[in-house]
Amino acid sequence: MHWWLPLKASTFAGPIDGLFIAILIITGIAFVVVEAGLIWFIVRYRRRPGRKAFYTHGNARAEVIWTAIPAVTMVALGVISNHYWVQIKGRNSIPPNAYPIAIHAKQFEWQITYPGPDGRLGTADDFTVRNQLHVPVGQPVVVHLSSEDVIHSFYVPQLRVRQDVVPGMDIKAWFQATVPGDYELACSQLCGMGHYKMRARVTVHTQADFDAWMKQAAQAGTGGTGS
Amino acid sequence: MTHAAVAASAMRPPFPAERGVDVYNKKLGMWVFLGSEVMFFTALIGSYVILRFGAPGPWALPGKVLNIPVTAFNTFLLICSSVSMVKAYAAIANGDQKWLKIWFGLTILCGAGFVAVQAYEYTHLIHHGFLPSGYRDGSELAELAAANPVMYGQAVAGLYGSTFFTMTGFHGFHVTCGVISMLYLYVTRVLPGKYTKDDHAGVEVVGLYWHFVDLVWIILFTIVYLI
Amino acid sequence: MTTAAAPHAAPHAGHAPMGFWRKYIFSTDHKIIGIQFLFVSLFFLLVGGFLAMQIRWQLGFPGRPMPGGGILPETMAPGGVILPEYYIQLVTMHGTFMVFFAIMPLLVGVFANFLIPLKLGAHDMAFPRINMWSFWTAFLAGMIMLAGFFVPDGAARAGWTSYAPLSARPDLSGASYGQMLWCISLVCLGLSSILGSLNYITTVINNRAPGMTWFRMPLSVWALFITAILGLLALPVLSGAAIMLLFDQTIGTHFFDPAAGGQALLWQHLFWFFGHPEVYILILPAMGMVSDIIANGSRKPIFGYHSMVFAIVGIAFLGWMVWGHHMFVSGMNPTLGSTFMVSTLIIAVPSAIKVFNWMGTMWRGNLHFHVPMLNAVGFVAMFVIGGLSGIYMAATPLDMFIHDTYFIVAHIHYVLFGGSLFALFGAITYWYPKMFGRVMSERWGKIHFWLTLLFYNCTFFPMHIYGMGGAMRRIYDPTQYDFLRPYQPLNQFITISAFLLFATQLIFFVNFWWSLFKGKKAEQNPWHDNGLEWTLPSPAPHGNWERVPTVYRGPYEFSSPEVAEDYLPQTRKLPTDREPVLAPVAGA
Amino acid sequence: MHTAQPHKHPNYLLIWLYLFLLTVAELGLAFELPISRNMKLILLLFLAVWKALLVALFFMHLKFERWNLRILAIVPLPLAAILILAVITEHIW
Ligand code: HEA
Ligand code: HEA
Ligand code: CUA
Ligand SMILES: [Cu+2]
Repeated sequence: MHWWLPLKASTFAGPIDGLFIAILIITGIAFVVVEAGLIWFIVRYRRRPGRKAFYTHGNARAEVIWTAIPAVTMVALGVISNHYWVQIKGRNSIPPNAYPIAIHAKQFEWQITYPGPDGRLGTADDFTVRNQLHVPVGQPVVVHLSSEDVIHSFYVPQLRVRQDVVPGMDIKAWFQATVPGDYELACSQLCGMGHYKMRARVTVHTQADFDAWMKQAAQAGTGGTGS
Repeated sequence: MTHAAVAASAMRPPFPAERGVDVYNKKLGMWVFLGSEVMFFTALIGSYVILRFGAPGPWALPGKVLNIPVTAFNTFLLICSSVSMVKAYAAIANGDQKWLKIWFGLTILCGAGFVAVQAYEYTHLIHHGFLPSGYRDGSELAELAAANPVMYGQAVAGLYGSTFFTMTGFHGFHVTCGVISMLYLYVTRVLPGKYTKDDHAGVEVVGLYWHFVDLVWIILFTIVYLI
Repeated sequence: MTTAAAPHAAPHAGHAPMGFWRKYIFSTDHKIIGIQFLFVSLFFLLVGGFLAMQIRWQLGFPGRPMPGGGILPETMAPGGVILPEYYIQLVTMHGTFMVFFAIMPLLVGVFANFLIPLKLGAHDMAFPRINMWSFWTAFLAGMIMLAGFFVPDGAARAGWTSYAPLSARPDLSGASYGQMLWCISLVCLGLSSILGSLNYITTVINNRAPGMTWFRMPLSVWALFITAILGLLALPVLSGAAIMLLFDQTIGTHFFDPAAGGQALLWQHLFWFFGHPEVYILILPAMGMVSDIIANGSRKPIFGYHSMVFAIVGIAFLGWMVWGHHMFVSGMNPTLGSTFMVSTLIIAVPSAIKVFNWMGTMWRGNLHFHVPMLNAVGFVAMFVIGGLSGIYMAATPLDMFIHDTYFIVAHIHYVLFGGSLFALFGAITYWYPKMFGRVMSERWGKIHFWLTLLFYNCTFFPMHIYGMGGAMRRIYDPTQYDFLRPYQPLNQFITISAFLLFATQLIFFVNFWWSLFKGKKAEQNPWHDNGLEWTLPSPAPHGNWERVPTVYRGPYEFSSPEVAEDYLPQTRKLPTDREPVLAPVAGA
Repeated sequence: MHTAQPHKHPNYLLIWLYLFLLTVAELGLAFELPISRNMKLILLLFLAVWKALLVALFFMHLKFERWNLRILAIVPLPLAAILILAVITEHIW
């Protein structure tokens, strides 16, 4: 069991985990201030007979301070987050050289169409496999997401990437894996009673392995390596 | 009783109140209720606007499916009922029982007329094959649409039917509720002469509702029938 | 210009003794209606709790027969083993019952009804009969929702958010009648809330006692008033959306059906446009009542009363502009996402004002830890955790990772249990004497509080870690995933804590019922509070006041140097107090 | 005694005439005209809002009410606008 975020296996992991830690620090400070303050007050000011509380209706200066500090922090956080958000999901964020893969989700499986040896989708050498996502390491990959029936969600925790797959919409999402290995693609949007087992295996290959796999899978054709 | 005393006993909440917005409870309550009605129609009209804006094809041209002259007549009826409503209110505000009865009665008649015309419109449309789900297969409209897909908005007939029937249907429902409650007031309060120069909250409050329903229709007529 | 010499002695001769039915069932008395809401929504809280226990059993011990589960029909849990389709029903109905039928009516139905007239010095709500209907439609809505479990194919199973098109298509979700009942029930509930809100708003605006100016209203009333506005304007949107969904299911419309040009995201926009104001409906009244209780327990005026009011208004106002934070990865325009992120983050500011002002209130107080105060401080401590976890999700890139994971589930429960429910435990204990004329047991109240605090944190805190690991929500069997299997011991720990948490709630249950019949008789003002309701006998009589009281000051004058004792009721006239000027009320 | 200062009733029949004429104008716009579709749309919406305002201000007496009731009446409108505008941007980006 991990006590922390999962393995960082994509270029998104850096900013996202960094943001996580930054927010952890900000909220950690707020948390400690509040909880420690509460405990201190609880101990220090608990009722003693004969004592009267300090009669005051407030203090404008104090209130301005504790309004301004969160306000400034939040705006700064917003600006930083937006910087990464634009890189991850922004309109022009998808790298032009990204390797395209089409993923069609349906209750309850992932149909993954590879561009085949020519590297282009929509050509004759495309082939489709079920529940097996293979991507090369170090290369941006763009997934074209479509859905047959209801909303699903494309989620690979180690790659820190998630995108809902909405019927009637063509949505693209991109990522760039950095660590070869086996991961799991989870459907993370409730899509019916089989939602819990709508998973696919994700294999991040080295480029050489990927090419080899591609060659072999393209020969086997549609569903060749499906399970 | 003096004028002021009558007003006090009849109109005030039965207890002294802090100065609120200076209107009596029922009227304030009606305005507040109308606020929620605005949001209800926002959900319906907003969905229509959004669906139409994002529709995958052109909407049917005005007048192709819907009968504009009949509806224009209906609009006219509703405007008339609104003016007769306000005349009824002005009459009783001057203590004029006779004209209250006349104008109030006219309002009910116009309102009922509106519902009747709408019922006629619906049966007519359904007969020709326009349903909440779109054009009925094999119906007259379906054939026309097949011949003129653009003019009849064939690609989005389903959305057309859904939004048309839901919006006008709920408006019609509101009119019907209004007619029923006005009829109730007419029999129990107007005819027996229970409203007076100083006590006619019922007329004013039901009037507010009625004008609101008219106002919604003004918007609906424009965006559903004419655009 | 008349003075407070009330022009009207309460015309209450009309309140002849009534039979049982008129008095307790079809009552128009706001206090009875509040109490009706209390019983019914506590029942639904219990239902929601039972459902949660089944969820937890399945998650801790997937595939094992649930103790006592054998009594469930084959379609739900054959041999006590929960089926996947039953599991989603459990999650859906747990969320739905807790949000719509437990917490919302507990906060608004019970306390808006009970407190607004009492705290403002009115005889009743502005429209008592509408008020009665508001209760009965809510009751009907709850029954319709509950009926879902007993129809063919079972209850709704698209999550409490009912995302279309799953919810719109029986062939895809597997639930036909259940999903329709969900829609019908929420339309009824919407109607009930609108009727209620209309009453609360009118009453607050128009029916305040002489001298009860806007800025002398207790924060609980302020919060309930603003909540009523949120309810008034948010629920019709849900009703409208639910009606469209119902039409999609029944008469073949295509609002949310992408195949015919409908938009799946439209549902989400409408739902969350309602849904986010809804979560503030679920917290603002709690914040208001906690403010009252903390001032009382600290024996100090609330710190920064005006900014507390503006913070409530600010939260409510901003609450309308953040709904998109539930949809960052839904396929929504990412630029819109940026806007929603900023507005969401800004909400931390008014929330900060509230939290720090509560602390300011306790600072140099004379803290008196009666059970309501304990729960109120527990509220502050726990709500902060939930609120701060909201910041993680508000940051869009991070939300891409933690959206729809147990991190969200942890957030939900920290704000809703740690927030709303703790406040409710406090508020119920606090106003119990005024409702029933008896006091709840102090000792058992304390035991209940400490055990709840412990088991609650053991249950929900680990969910943050589980969510950080990437564990998805609404998953029937997490052991399906290799990367989740190592977390199973954690899940079992959560489950056991949850059972203990539930068991602890039975203390509250017993305390509640026992005190109802055997509790210590309450004095008129057991907490030495300043509010108007404490000038009435316990329980408060029908019609409240013979003669409406006059108000001379705000509600938080504790430890005022002007008097010897440490509280100064709002109605007590000191020699320096002037009679309020009462403007004549306009007639029709 | 309707409001604190009872107002004079406006000439309702005149407003009725206004509404009638505006409706006729709207109908005229529904025909094929030598103006662009967008122009037509704007004109139609303008006329609709005009009519709605007439009803609200005169028939519902908003013109003669105190400012706080007027505020109460328009509170929902910005919310409605926020919802529709935000969702529509979805299709423009
Ligand atoms: C009572 C209910 C309640 C409340 C009050 C809140 C309050 C907040 N919520 Fe929460 N939320 C829910 C109930 C609630 N939420 C529910 C039920 C869901 C899930 C729905 C579903 O999908 O099923 C949800 C989901 C949810 C999401 C969507 C997550 C996702 O699905 O991906 C987000 C994202 O931004 C969010 C954010 C926030 C924020 C920023 C606040 C803020 O209002 C919190 C502000 C408070 C504080 C910040 C703490 C106090 C302040 C200080 C101590 C000052 C110092 C602080 C700083 C400097 C940071 N919430
Ligand atoms: C107010 C809201 C509320 C409350 C109190 C709770 C309470 C609990 N919740 Fe719930 N939960 C939600 C709101 C709430 N939840 C929502 C909105 C969701 C999302 C649903 C969705 O995804 O669609 C959710 C989802 C959710 C999940 C995620 C399921 C999944 O995604 O697969 C889990 C899992 O552990 C869970 C567990 C629990 C547990 C163990 C409790 C325990 O705290 C329960 C303890 C028991 C009680 C609180 C009952 C006590 C009873 C009384 C005190 C009554 C006394 C009666 C009288 C005196 C008459 N909840
Ligand atoms: Cu597909 Cu969940
Ligand atoms: Cu939210």
